[in-house]
Amino acid sequence: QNASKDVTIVLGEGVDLMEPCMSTRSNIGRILLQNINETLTELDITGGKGLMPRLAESWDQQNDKTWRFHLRKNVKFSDGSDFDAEDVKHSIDRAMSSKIACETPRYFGSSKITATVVDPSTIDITADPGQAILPLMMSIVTIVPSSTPVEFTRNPVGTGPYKMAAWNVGQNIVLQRRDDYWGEKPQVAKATYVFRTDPAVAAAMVQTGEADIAPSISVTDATNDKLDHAYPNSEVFYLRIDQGKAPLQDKRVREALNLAIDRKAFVGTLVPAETTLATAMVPPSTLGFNKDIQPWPFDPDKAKKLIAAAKADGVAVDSKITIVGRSNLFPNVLEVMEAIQGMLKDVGFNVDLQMYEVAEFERIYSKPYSPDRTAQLVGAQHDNARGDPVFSMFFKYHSKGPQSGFSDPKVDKMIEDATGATGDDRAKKWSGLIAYLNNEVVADILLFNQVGFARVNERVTFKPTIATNGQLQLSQIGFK
Amino acid sequence: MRKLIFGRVLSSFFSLIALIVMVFFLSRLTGDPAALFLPREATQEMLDNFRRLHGLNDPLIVQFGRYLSDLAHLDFGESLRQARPAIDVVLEGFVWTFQLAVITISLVAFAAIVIGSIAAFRPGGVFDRFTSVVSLIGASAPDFWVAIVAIVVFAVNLAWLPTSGTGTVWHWVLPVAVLFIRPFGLILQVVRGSMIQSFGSLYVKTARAKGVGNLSIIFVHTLRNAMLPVITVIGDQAAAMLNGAVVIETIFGFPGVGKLMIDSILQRDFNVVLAAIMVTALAIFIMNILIDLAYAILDPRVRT
Amino acid sequence: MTMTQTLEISNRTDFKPRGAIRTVLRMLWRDKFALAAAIFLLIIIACAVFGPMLFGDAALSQNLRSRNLPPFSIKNGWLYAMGADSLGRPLLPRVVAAARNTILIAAGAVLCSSVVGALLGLVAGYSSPRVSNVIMRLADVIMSFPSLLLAVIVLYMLSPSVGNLIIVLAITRIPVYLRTTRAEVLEIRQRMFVEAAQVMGASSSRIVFRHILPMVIPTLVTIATLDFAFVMLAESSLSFLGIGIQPPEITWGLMVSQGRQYLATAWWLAFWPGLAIILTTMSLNLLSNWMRIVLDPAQRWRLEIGGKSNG
Amino acid sequence: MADHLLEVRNLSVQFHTAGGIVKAVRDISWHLDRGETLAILGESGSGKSVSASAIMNLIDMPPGEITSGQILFEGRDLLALSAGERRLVNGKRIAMIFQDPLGHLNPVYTVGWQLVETMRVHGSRKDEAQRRALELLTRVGIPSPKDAMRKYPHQFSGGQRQRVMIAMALAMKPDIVIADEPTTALDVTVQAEVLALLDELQNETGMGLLLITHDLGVVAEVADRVVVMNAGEIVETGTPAAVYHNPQHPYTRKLIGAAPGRGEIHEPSGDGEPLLRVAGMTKSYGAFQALKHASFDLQPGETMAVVGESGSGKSTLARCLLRLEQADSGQALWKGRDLLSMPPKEMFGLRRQIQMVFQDPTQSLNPRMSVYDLIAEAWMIHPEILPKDKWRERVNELLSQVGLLPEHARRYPHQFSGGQRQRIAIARALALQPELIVCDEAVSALDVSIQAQVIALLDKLRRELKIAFIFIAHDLPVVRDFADHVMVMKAGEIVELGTAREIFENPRQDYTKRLLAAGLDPDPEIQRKRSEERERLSA
Ligand SMILES: Nc1ncnc2c1ncn2[C@@H]1O[C@H](COP(=O)(O)OP(=O)(O)OP(=O)(O)O)[C@@H](O)[C@H]1O
Ligand SMILES: Nc1ncnc2c1ncn2[C@@H]1O[C@H](COP(=O)(O)OP(=O)(O)OP(=O)(O)O)[C@@H](O)[C@H]1O
Ligand SMILES: [Mg+2]
Ligand SMILES: [Mg+2]
Repeated sequence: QNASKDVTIVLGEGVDLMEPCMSTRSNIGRILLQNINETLTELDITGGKGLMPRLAESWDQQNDKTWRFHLRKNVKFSDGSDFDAEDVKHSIDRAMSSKIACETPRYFGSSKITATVVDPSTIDITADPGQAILPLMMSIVTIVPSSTPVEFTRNPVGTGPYKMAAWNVGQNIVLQRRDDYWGEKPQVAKATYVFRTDPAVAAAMVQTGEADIAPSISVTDATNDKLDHAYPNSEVFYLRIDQGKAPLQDKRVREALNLAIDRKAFVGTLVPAETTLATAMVPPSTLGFNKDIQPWPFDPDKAKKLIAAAKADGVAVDSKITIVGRSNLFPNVLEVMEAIQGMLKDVGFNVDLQMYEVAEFERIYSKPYSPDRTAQLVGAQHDNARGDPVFSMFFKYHSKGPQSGFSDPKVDKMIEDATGATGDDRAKKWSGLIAYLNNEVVADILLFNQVGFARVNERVTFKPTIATNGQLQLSQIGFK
Repeated sequence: MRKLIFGRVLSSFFSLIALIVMVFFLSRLTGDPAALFLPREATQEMLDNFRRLHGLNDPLIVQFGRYLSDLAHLDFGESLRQARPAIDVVLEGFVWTFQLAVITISLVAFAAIVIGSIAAFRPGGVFDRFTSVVSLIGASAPDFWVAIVAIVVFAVNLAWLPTSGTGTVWHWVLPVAVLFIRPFGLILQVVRGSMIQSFGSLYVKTARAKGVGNLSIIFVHTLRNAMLPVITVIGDQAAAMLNGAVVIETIFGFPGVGKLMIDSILQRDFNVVLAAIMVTALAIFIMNILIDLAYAILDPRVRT
Repeated sequence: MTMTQTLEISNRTDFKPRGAIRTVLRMLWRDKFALAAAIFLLIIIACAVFGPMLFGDAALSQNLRSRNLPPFSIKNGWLYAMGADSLGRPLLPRVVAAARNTILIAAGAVLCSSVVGALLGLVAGYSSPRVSNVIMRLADVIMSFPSLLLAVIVLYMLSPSVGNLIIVLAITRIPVYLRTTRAEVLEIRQRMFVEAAQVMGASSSRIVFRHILPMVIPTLVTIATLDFAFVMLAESSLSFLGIGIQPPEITWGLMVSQGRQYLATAWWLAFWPGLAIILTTMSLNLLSNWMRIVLDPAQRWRLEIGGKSNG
Repeated sequence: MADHLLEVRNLSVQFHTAGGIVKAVRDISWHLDRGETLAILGESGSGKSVSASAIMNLIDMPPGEITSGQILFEGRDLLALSAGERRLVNGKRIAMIFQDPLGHLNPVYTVGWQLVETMRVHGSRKDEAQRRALELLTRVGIPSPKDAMRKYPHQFSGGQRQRVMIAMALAMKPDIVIADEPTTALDVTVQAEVLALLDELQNETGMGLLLITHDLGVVAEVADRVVVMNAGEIVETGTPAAVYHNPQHPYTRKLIGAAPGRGEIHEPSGDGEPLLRVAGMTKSYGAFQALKHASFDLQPGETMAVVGESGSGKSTLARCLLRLEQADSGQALWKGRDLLSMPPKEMFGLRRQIQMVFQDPTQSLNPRMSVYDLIAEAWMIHPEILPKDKWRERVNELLSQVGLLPEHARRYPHQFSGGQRQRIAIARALALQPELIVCDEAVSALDVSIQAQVIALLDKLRRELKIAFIFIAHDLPVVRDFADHVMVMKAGEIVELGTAREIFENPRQDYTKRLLAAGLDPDPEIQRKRSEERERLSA
């Protein structure tokens, strides 16, 4: 065995489960997705190739609701069993089952998904009501053998190029390359995953050669140009404006808030230089991203004028506004929040800052909102690497969306329309929505398209991409 | 003596029950695990489903009854996050924590007692001032700071030791060393103070009149008299370590129970929290019983 | 009647100690370390009282241009002598202004826990075995109750505030004081002077407070001084839960933890507040060691006879 | 330079205190030869113990300071020795018996361990040391020595502890034994045994004995020469006979004149309602019965002396009466109410009326309180006794009544001599104006002149204020002077109880007779005759 074909990857977050149907969680997905368990389709976000086949060789739409998938043949699971349509059906049923609490159902919203086996290499998948992007959705459903019980597993079996060789809880997880993989044989023979919460330590481990890849280190530790690579991590950082409380119902006030923040000043100081300014809830690589929208300029004078105007109209611009933040959201979230607070204060807002741990933060972030809250700006990150805004817009902007800060029938309608549309029409509708939200509603204070840093040892080649947050395909790692 | 131990075990059992009751009900006041386990975008259906699966819909008292009856069968319940028995999860971590605590506290106790006693022999002397200052700087320096500097110096720059993780003996050196510092400073000061007081006693004069050497006066005659507060503080520090050395565990990637407990609390994985508390509480109770026995062994006048 | 009149007492005056304060000051003067410590603490207290008033605004003035400005340069004015933090706020005024919250919280928590712990410990050590048992088992429970869980519970049941922060920090530290006090009481109560006091008709509280407590206090103070450091650092780790201090309010602990990620690039962010914590702890400890000597008549000569060191 | 075994030349010792410098020993010189017994006699607080400590290098320096002098042991100056050399001398060549045994024994080690350690330090083998320790304990008359080896100091009586100290000092058969009041807590029979033991060893090994004592009888019995100290200075030296019969210095004259046992024997004032009626009081420690069915009555203003063998339960009796120890059974009716079963609250109310002076004065004084605080505490607890503005005055008065100076009020207990501490304890008991004072060896550490002064004071209080006393003592002459009734105890039992006259003139029990016969007379002539008589009888 050639030791130099082994890699060690140091991750920032431990895993508690290795459940294939939970691979949408980034900590699980990074180890499991496409390494152990594969999906029918796969989205190429960076290469621009769009949706690509994986376990399905091709697919076509039967009708509004049903899609037919033609499956790859001669594929074996790591336990030796053959892959066929029954496995796909079981995987879908299992993921949607109410006997376990998989994450998958949430992507399908209210649609009911059923799979019908046509023959061992063909399967029909039906969504009711219909899903315009069903093949894309299939890129999140991991395929497990039909023998997998309907309960959470800690020992995943899949068709991927690797199988799980060992899991020493708290210490490491080891993946071993399979010889009977259907596809191209990746270079990495064995991958050991270790977990270090402290990014500084993770960075140090790559530096000392104890590890080869640290996919997410903090910007302050990214001090070595040779080893460190920045990549957009698909997170958008924004402040939700709570339109339920004075003075935030007033559009002028919301504009003033946006104008008061010197976004550019952050870049290269508190956030990495590679950061871009956000103009939508979704990253630029998403379908229908509206490139015409410019970030809000920094114009404190105009902000002050708007406030004065609002005040003259009797808007309670002096009432307290609380910025709610989440501790450890990203490395220096506290400073960023303080800086924002400072800028808002400078134009005359009365702002407080309150940081919370996850649980309390989530309670505030999602509905139902407490009726006796003060006006709030909730700082949150939203991650959509799935290529389509549908995974974001309903939740953040629909009046029934659990994290939306306002209610606008027009917006509701636009979201519903776009969700049902396909092709270019779909892209156009999303674009329209994004523009409307930014220009007319002034729904939130969009700030940054975040970037992450990976430290990669010089002996391996690996290029982190926007997908690296949620998956890390070992096949993309090479050796020098 | 046997009666004493029996009584202590019995009353400790009641404390354990009280602890369980308290933790069970209080922790459930702190929010809903479903909201944390499931993604933000989860549908109401998913939430309901999750609650049903984990019996979170029943009235608290019913849940508690179920918990107790399971507990009677030594079933500590399942971990929400890890989908396996909570007690397994906890014991895995506890083994590490226990080793770390025992090793560190033994070293600390030994070093602090020896150095503190010698320092107390000449209060205000050079040795005393030096050890005090050094240990106090260590004890009041932020531990993560010490840990990271230690990694940078000893693992990255000098490459003497691995940065973190487990595996070899060398992996233990930095965590133990960093963990050592704070209790060392505290116990050193307590030893020192207690010893100074004891050196003033008349029996020290007797020992000197007998021709007993300084070392023996310090470590045999005086130390035992000064030990009561010392072992109490050692016990306190040991208890803190048994509860988990969180900073050490997070920084050094050490799979102990401290980080597990914190994560479980933040994620509302109640079964793991309860199991972890029970295991550590048991260890702490046993340790406290040993400490109380140690009082009686160290000082015959306390045996009543 | 025979009288022992022959002993020479060089200055025999009336009984009243010549001005208690002057005696104490003289004893402080004799221990230069303690003197330095006392002066340092006075400065810290002054910072705590006047700091926010004088430097409150400077401490908050952000300026991303002078972000992470290194220390020891007064090009930007003497406020920047310690450098600036990641938002370009000058560290010197920040350290000074942070003294108030830091001292408030640390002193509050340490005082609460030590007073409550010592009282319970005295009761546990001196009262009937049954009461003692109840108290000790209570201590066991607190000892094994994770402080984070307590913090989360407090956060959920009460609103976030400095007071609650103090409560959380104090509760978790009670067992040390309690157990230490009890351990010492168990031994001291066996001494004959306690019996002598009993014979005089001294009430339990008098025995406990006048005879036993003074013997225990030095140990408690020693622990408390080090707890001070512990609390100052622990406080910041609870801030992340949302309890207690929230920016732009500052404490040294918070500054240290904010500076954590800049350890490699801008060490001064964590260094100065860390130094403040270390120096404060050390001063407290030096002072408590000095006090231990002052309170012990058999040791007091060390401070009463000038010049000579012990030998 | 004559080669004396030990020679002290021009020794001066002083202490620094907050109140100024205390010159404890001033320019004293004496010597001790092989096989010789030198007695140092002197006023309480005159520097006897300090000079002994100086020889053993036990003075804390600072605050103590040896300002001048030499201490020559076999011609070498002990003060110039290095620490290592000292250690070889201490314990092995020169051993010391301390005045206050409770504090001087390590409370957390067994007596056996401490004895063995003495020998182990100087190189004995363990089993050898153990065997010898047992032998020594037997020699000093500790009952069931095997068990005693495993007991801790607090489980012994005052006298027993003192004997343990003696055993410890004799362990290495040193060349010199410095015995600081070695028999203060021993009854006369045991005292005689101990003195005999010392004598024997002296004959055996030629050891020199430096005996610090205030008991003229002991001096007469064993001393070859006497040094009399007063206020840190030597005022007189000579043979016992010469000093006794022909004292030069006024202090010596006063001392000899004050020797107790020559006054009138008290007659009890007659019957009446008893102040205290003890019936069937019993106390055991484990299987050991320390007190068996003690019963007696006590009238107001009366003194009940308790004499008896060391370890016979005298202190236990006192401690049970004061509820410091819970008696197993029996009654103690105080003005008709039972002290033993009284609820603690009621006991509180009575505390003031019954006071105690403890056997080990050092341990009974809180080391953190000044003398003023120690005494004034009585009034802090019972403010009704004295208004606050009178406290200072009254403290001064009490101090001078027990022979101390007002300026002593500012000092702390460790700055006093053994006898001075005992007097502080007495002053403290008096401060409360109780109706009964239990004195456990309250005057045993005082030189006879001060003893006489204190006894006179107590007697006056008894007459004027009708204070009753339970007076535990082994010093029969003092008992004879002070007691109305005498109670003789042996092995936990009251073997004889009667008026002073009955006991002293007409003892019924053999034990009592032996006790009286073992008494030592201060006159060396008479004492010599007595011991010759005794030897003849036993031969
Ligand atoms: N540490 C000290 N500080 C101040 N004065 C002291 C100290 N130790 C002893 N003295 C004083 O020195 C004097 C001599 O004390 P010492 O103990 O030698 O007396 P003593 O002759 O043994 O008396 P006694 O018969 O009462 O034991 C006493 O007046 C005492 O108050
Ligand atoms: N705490 C204890 N544990 C066991 N035995 C004890 C304890 N205290 C005293 N004794 C024993 O009880 C007996 C009586 O002790 P006590 O102190 O009453 O004697 P005493 O008559 O005062 O003697 P002395 O004159 O020597 O002081 C002694 O034999 C002693 O060994
Ligand atoms: Mg003396
Ligand atoms: Mg006695």
